[in-house]
Amino acid sequence: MSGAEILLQPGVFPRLLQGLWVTVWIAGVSVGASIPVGLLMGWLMTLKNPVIRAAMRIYLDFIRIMPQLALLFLAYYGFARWFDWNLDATGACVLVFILWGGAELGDLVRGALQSIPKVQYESSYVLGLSPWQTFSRVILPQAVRRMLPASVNLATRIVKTTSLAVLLGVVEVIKVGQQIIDANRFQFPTGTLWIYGVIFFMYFIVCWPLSIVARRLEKRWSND
Amino acid sequence: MTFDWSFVQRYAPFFVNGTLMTLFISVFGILLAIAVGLVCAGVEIARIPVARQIVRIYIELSRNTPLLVQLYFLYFGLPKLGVVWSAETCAIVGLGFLGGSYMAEAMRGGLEAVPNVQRETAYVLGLTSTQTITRVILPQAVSTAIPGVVANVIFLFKESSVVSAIALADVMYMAKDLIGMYYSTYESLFMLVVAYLVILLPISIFGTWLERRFDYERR
Amino acid sequence: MTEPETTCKGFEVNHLVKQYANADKPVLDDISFKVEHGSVLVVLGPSGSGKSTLLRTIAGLEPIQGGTISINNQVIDAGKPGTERAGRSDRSSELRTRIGMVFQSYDLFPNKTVLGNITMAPVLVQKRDKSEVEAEAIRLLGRVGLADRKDSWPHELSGGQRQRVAICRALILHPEVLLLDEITAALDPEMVREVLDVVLELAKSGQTMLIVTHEMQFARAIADHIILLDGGHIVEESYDAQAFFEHPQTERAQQFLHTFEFE
Amino acid sequence: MTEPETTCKGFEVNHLVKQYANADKPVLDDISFKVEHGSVLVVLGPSGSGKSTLLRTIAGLEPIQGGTISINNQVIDAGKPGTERAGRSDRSSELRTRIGMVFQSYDLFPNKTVLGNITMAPVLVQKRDKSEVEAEAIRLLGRVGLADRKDSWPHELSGGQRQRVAICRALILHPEVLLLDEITAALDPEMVREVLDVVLELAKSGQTMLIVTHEMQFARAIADHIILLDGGHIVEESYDAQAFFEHPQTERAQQFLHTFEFE
Amino acid sequence: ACGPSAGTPSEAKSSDTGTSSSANAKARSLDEIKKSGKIKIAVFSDKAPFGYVDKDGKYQGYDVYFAEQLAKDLGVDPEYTSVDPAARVDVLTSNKVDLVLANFTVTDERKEKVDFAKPYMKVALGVVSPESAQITDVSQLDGKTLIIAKGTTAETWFEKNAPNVKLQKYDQYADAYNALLDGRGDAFSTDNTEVLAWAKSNKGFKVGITHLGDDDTIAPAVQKGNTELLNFVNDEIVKLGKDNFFHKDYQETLEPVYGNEVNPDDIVVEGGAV
Ligand SMILES: Nc1ncnc2c1ncn2[C@@H]1O[C@H](COP(=O)(O)OP(=O)(O)OP(=O)(O)O)[C@@H](O)[C@H]1O
Ligand SMILES: Nc1ncnc2c1ncn2[C@@H]1O[C@H](COP(=O)(O)OP(=O)(O)OP(=O)(O)O)[C@@H](O)[C@H]1O
Ligand SMILES: [Mg+2]
Ligand SMILES: [Mg+2]
Repeated sequence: MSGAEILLQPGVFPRLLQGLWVTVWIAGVSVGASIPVGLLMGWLMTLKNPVIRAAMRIYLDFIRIMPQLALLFLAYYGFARWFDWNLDATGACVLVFILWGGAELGDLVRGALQSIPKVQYESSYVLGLSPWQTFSRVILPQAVRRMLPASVNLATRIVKTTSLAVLLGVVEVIKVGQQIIDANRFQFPTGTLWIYGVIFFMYFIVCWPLSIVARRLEKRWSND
Repeated sequence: MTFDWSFVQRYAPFFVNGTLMTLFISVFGILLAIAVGLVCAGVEIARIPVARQIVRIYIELSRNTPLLVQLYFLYFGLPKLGVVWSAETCAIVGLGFLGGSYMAEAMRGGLEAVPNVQRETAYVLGLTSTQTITRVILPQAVSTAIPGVVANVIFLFKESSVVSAIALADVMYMAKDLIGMYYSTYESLFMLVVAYLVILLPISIFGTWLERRFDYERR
Repeated sequence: MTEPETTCKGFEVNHLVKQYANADKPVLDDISFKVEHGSVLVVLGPSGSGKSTLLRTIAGLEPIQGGTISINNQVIDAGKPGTERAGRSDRSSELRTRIGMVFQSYDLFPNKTVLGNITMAPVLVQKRDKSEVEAEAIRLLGRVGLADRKDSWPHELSGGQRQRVAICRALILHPEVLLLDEITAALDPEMVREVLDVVLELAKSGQTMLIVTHEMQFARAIADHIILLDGGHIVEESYDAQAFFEHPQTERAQQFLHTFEFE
Repeated sequence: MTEPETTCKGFEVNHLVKQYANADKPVLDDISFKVEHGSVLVVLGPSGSGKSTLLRTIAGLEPIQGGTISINNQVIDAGKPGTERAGRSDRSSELRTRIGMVFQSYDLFPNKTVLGNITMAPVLVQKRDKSEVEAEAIRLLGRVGLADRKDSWPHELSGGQRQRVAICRALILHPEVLLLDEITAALDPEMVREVLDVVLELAKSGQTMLIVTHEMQFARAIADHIILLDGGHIVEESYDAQAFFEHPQTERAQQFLHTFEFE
Repeated sequence: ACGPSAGTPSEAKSSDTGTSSSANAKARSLDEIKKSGKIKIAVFSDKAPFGYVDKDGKYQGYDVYFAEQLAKDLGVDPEYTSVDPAARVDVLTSNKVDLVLANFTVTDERKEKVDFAKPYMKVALGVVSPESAQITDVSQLDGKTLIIAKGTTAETWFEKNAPNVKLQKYDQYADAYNALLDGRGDAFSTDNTEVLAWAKSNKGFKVGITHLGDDDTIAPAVQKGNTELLNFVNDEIVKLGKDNFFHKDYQETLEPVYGNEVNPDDIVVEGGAV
């Protein structure tokens, strides 16, 4: 019997889509919340204060060196007990992705801010702009452009990494897939192949447009 | 709840084994990724007609899907087509499949960053095309590609933590196992963090050294 | 103010001292000169002699450690010793708009169109009416031959076009003095010409300017007044460009001018 | 070879035609000139007139669609129509070493020291003895005032120093003709001088050269022979630099030279 | 704000989101549960017929049947959280759920971490293997690979009592079964009820060992010290026992799978009395 028929079962696709929605929701919330966190982190990273500097360095390096899965476990099992912080699995995922996304985005913000030529600040000064006007009208818009392509790439990485949520028990697209595989394992023994195949392409369809956008932006803005 | 050092002592050997498994999978996976990356970068730079389109498609597929799903597909999906690979093979192939595209992009970036005037100068000086590639282009390409390649190596080491999902006994597997059996969450997570620091800190430091070593502008 | 007529209307620097942090001696050491209203001062000197530094201190971009800078007898910056590490001068926005500056690097804001670049400061800082400012911007663009490029983005312009826009951006604030620091150094010869023609035009219209340039032909043509900087001091000053270029008084000036001649 | 004395010893271009792919007309259209052995040709022309293209075709970097390029009457490249998309000329390594070229951008190999840059080609291509080559390299470095920098890395040098090393790298192959394409265009004035002094020195020592430059004073000082390119053609040619700069014959030349003069 | 949910309309994610923090990980009182109108229960979502999600995306199974009744008697709606076997202790200690009803075998180690209510089921371990290479005794497993799910009693038992068996551990039941189907191990061990049910519907597989280790009981679990809820659950079990509720549960959920091969009294525990 062809395993592909599993995909035609009533409810299979809608449920997978629902699962995908959870995936996208976690990624979306995480990316959304990472933006303010990242801006703040990025700003902190540009400060000269040695204590803040060192703290940010350690934070960033720790987040970079720890696998996301390890961070998820730390947040899910560790935090609740250490700090009496009651996070459900979804919450732990979102928290970790915000800490991670915030750190990576912060580094992008820092890089972008530091790459703005000094003469831009000087021109603004000479033209009489106030420091806030300089930052909001001149520096920030340029920094955003510079970091946007890399930030979109970061977003795809966050989407992909949501796949780890299943290992904490979040019922997202992979878990739904496993439930379907389990519920149909007598009728469709080869359903595994098809369900994982569909999930593979679902991720692809979410991430690919983002990759394309990132590449477009990079091309478009590389010349100025 | 207090921290149980004796538990850590008792189960540290498990984590040593887990670390070895992580190293085994990652090292071979990364070597495969580098090989795949070289081939793909070569195909793209040389603009080989059909192969180039295939490489593009491969890169898009690999970059835009999670390793966990790739592994599930290889491990649980392929047997339904009659292809049964061992968990180790799946993990290494999975890492190679994912990492290959990242490596390819880093290497292509390195090759493309060599200014055209370098090729022209080599031509005018009478160097043959082989001499131009080995003496002029590659050394410079390597220099620019290294930071990206090193970042990818660390990235792939980290990604390897998901192989525990296909029953490979890496460090992550050990941690989850001990939590599940003995509910020793603190101690297991502590050993997990230590294990990753032990693996990745030296690599990160070595990577920085390597970047410096090959940075002609800074050494 | 009811200053007697005899005092300087225009721009004046007195006993200016400027030292960078970690340096063992000042880059500018007791520099004094006046620029009459409507005249053009050309600052010459070898690389590293402090020409850019001089213009930057005048613009308020660098703190000064001694002396004063004044416009129409109003002191806008007075040196304080020990300020080597201080940031930019804390001049008011209004004061800053009275001195315009154009840099060597094409420093237009890449996130604004040509018109946006020119109109931003008058609208934000001088609170002028937007449509009036735009009308003036278009007039200025016409003067520098770029009337049709008002909606272009900086990256769509050649280097010469960008520098002309940068000049408009400075001019629209009606600065009492305009500082130009090697504005053609990064340009192709043809573009050099189109930019310098605009500057010559400005000089004729009576704009007070301080110009740093390596184009000797141009310097000779435009200068009402020349100073040659070296080792932190003014080594030669002249109000006659012809005379300066043909018969420099000091040995240092002869040597300097020789760099630009072959055989 | 027993060529009669009357034929040209030196370098010659005949009816050269060069068209880029996708262009509707040639950049260089029927260009012919000779450069006597030991003399210096300066190529002038506005931006985009094809000066760089001319030097690049001579160096073999661009395929040509018509005409011939020859050294000492030996044709080294002959045009073939329809080769717009072809790659570099397939000249032998030996032939390529007979023509040296230095580019505007500082094109030293960043992965080799100064000495490594200079000695690579003679050792690899001409199979010369390494120690002999190094000795000559050090001699050449001495000539351009860089004897003490042989072990430096390119990024440790100023732009002017890099260009002098690039000249040494070309000279060590003993090229019959040396092509210099705006080698000072990206340099500060003082560095311009130090590089051009080396080139003047070379001219005196009898090196055959083709030079593209925007430094008119320098062009006038060094040229034995001048061509002015425009619209794909040679619009004026002169064997008397003095006369060309003071009394250009064609209107185009007058107009071109005027770009470099003020008032 | 609520996270989105997938799989079932009846299942909603925990109502406190990731960033909101309660003062501590203390369990909710009965009153609080009633007031919120929802009781949070951890169940399996891929372990038919005890806890699984059916084709319509609804939670079903023996555990779920009981859970529905409990919630009804408490006057609230059940809110299910899908758990992996290994996570069952942690979801309680970190107060992610009020109650675990996920085929939770009572063991001494677990008793130290959570409080078990009276049992509603009893099991021993079983081992399922391909008919072609039947495993009928633990000694046959020496040097062979046994598939298990992490955090199950089977894992603990084999770790302790059969050091020569190579264990291949999966996070999820679905993965473990798939591994067995693909021939990645020689046998799979978990509660005998579970393997019996599975073998029945998978041709070519047979339960060679039906009874391994001690007879264990399965019971609901609550956070340690949450006596209020514990008492309520105990009272329920006693009360429901009077109506032979768990036999009815068996008929509804297990019988269609086990058929008449199994005697319900081997599995079902009524009124908490073993
Ligand atoms: N921010 C700084 N900190 C320390 N020293 C500086 C700084 N900027 C410039 N200097 C030093 O001050 C001296 C004068 O520099 P300045 O840029 O004013 O020279 P310049 O005359 O404009 O030279 P050029 O013709 O090369 O532009 C130089 O020795 C330079 O190294
Ligand atoms: N690779 C190329 N493909 C197509 N067209 C080209 C290419 N290189 C140059 N051109 C065109 O050929 C013409 C001549 O260019 P070239 O660089 O030779 O001019 P040039 O005289 O050296 O100018 P400049 O003084 O700016 O260096 C220009 O119109 C240019 O746009
Ligand atoms: Mg300067
Ligand atoms: Mg050119």
